[in-house]
Amino acid sequence: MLESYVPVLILFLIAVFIAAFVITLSALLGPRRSTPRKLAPYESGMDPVGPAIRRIPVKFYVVAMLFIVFDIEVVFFYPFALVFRQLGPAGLAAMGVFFLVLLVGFVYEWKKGALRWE
Amino acid sequence: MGIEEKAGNLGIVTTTLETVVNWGRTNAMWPLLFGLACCAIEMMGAQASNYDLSRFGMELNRASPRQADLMIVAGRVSRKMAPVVRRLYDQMPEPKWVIAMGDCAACGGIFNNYAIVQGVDEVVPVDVYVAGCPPRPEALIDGIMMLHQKVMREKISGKKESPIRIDQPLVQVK
Amino acid sequence: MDNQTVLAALRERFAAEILAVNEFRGDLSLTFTPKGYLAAAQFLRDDPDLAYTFLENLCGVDYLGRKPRFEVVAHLTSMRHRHRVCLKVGCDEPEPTVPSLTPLFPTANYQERETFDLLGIRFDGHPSLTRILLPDDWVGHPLRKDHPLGDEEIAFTFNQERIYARKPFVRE
Amino acid sequence: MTEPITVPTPQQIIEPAVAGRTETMVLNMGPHHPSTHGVLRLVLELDGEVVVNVAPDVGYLHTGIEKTMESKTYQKAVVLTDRMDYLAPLSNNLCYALAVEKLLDVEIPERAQIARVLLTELQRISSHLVWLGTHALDLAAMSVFLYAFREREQILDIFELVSGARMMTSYFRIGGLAYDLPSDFIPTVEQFLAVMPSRIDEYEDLLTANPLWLERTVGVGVIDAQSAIALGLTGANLRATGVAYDVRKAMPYSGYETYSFEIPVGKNGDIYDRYRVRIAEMRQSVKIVQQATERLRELGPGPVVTSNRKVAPPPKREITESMESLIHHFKLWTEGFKPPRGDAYVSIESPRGILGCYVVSDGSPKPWRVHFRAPSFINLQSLAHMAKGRMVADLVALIASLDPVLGEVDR
Repeated sequence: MLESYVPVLILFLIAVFIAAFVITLSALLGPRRSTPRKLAPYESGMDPVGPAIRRIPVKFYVVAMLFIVFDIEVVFFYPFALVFRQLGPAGLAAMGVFFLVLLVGFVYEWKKGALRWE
Repeated sequence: MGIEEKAGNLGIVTTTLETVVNWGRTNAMWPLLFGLACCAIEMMGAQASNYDLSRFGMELNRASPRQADLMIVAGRVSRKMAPVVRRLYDQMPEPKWVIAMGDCAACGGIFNNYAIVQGVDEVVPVDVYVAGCPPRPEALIDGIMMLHQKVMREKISGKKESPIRIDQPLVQVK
Repeated sequence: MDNQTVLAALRERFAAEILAVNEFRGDLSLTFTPKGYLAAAQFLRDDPDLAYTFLENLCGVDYLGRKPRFEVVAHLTSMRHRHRVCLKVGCDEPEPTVPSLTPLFPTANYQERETFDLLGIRFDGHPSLTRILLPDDWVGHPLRKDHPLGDEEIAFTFNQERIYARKPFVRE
Repeated sequence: MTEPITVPTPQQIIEPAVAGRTETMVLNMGPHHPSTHGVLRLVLELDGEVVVNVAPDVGYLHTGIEKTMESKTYQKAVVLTDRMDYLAPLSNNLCYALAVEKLLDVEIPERAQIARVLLTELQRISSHLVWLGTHALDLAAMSVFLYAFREREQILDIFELVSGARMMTSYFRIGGLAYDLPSDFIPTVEQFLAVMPSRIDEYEDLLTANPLWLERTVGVGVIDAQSAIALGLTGANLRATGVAYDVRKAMPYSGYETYSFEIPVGKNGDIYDRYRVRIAEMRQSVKIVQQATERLRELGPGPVVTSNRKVAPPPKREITESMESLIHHFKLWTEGFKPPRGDAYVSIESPRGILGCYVVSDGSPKPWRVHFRAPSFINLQSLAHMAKGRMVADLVALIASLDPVLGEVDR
């Protein structure tokens, strides 16, 4: 049963090999002339103002959380999409409940205004 | 270059590698998006549909110096802008070249006064000077092709060809 | 709305402050004392039927050799009457200061900062009078008549060795 | 004005940030930035994505043009005016030439007046095309940039036909034009006019009803008429707020009162209205150019330079014939003419706003003081007023809609 996965493995190995080869080649051959001025941070030609590490406003975290929630939901849809014909109406109902729960979450979040950015 | 410098001159091997490397560099030289004044409009004209710079592999105008190989100083450099030009030049990765586009970048042009750096070669080492105020897009393309010939002659040994100075006999481009 | 009506209105209120009136090529220009300059600008802007609400141009001029050496010129335009009047005010050498029009016309902000930057005329009442065009550590005011143009000698074949020896060509 | 209009300076933003007192992040949208239309540095005070305060820092292209002009004679200074607003060099020439001609009180022949109006309107179209191209490029519509420059090349060919140079033509001299119009000038312009209106329709189809474009421009960067006048905003930006003030109609110069054209006016002063006003201005300019070409055709050949030999050099062939014109020629080109003492201020409608030129003469052949009222320099003051509370992405669209040209800002 596993034989059918061998081509995928070979493809994966080739990809890893090519990536590694290119990176080591450029690491070996590339000239390294890093002067302090070259390593200075680039902020459109001027010196950066204020500390670099600072507190990120909370809006960014809210969006990150929402993304993770709905991304996982889509991940669950993929296997379902492959076999939803064999599952028949029972599978559809189960998936429907899963989708409805998340839909409630989405509507709540929309009305709460988490999507509005200002 | 890393390994070649250590390995030294292997005759036929390094020359072929040289041509390959130089060929690779000339045909995909990404300019830094660095327009200052009137020459920048002519440079935009050169990049747009009529005089298409994409034929020379300059499709992309990289905004950050980290990803650019060629700095086209298009326009007059004022005293307040000179340190910024120098900083951007330093922040570009190693195989880098500079084209001074226009009279103001080449020698201060018609503005011989307190505010303009008389020629950008006081700030960054320049490889090709393109004359004109502003130079026509064809003149800029001619400057770029001259730069390509110069890059094709570059040696692997890392000694960068010094910029052509007036008192040096002009190198005959074969 | 021509020069005579504006002149009459201004003479009526600021007779003491008007130092000189000049009509050159159809343009009316009045020279004021510093106090009258601010009051006249305020009056011209707020008067309902004059309505000079648009400050078009404000610049300084350096008349080296004349008694009040510097002069600030402001052009006020009335969009309704399509007429322009020019207010001038003189200020003298050691510390040229002129009342600032920025509280009346916010557009004068940059123009006064530029006049200060290039000519050294101070504007009291200006919210943030600092250099705008020149680098912050620049010494001197270039547009003054006694400031040299700062030009370099042009390199020809006969003097290029001397010039290029001094000129710092940047190496890698 | 609701809250007082303040124009912040970079120091006012940087000092508290360096002292570490503020929560907000200070960022340099600095001299080297892809979307600041030149070397404009904006010091941004950001709270996350929202712009709390923005202070333009100009001067990175300060060329000292006004100081250099004081050491040149009146004719030689025309070349310097070209390099100020390098998207509309002819408007600078026209403004300087009109100011000096007002000083000299000299009369310009009819043919030169019409040619000046025609070429300035062509220059307005080419400048608006560069604005449209870069504005669309800032909002990621790359194809509009390529189309806009295709049209611009046609206009530059006309300028090259007329004066030999594509951009820096220095074609308007004091007293008229530098050279006479070539014979095939009118057919070339008519060829361009036949094509241009359909091209403007193409741009309208591309952008006017484009939902992405509407999303990024409608209701963004709004300014009301009163604070626009207080901040000295001029040109298409002012007309977008509803104020119908155009110097070509208010104080007509070089024969504009005889042409029939309307002034496009917007309603609520946002970026979309500025876009509509500029596109409509391009159509009006095409109309003016059509009327001007018909007049040129009726007028036929004629003098393009004023007959007053004290001001304008006589034609070359006359020098060999009469001694007097040789003296004029020699006097003009060695020493230049001496205008009377006094000052003159003329303002014209350049593509960016009201461009004014204030010339002071002390009777010597060199101008005592020349000051240009640069519309972009003064329009930048209203950037902070419009950008407060918007997102950084809207700031990019806002800069593009103000259409600043940095050569003019930092003269």
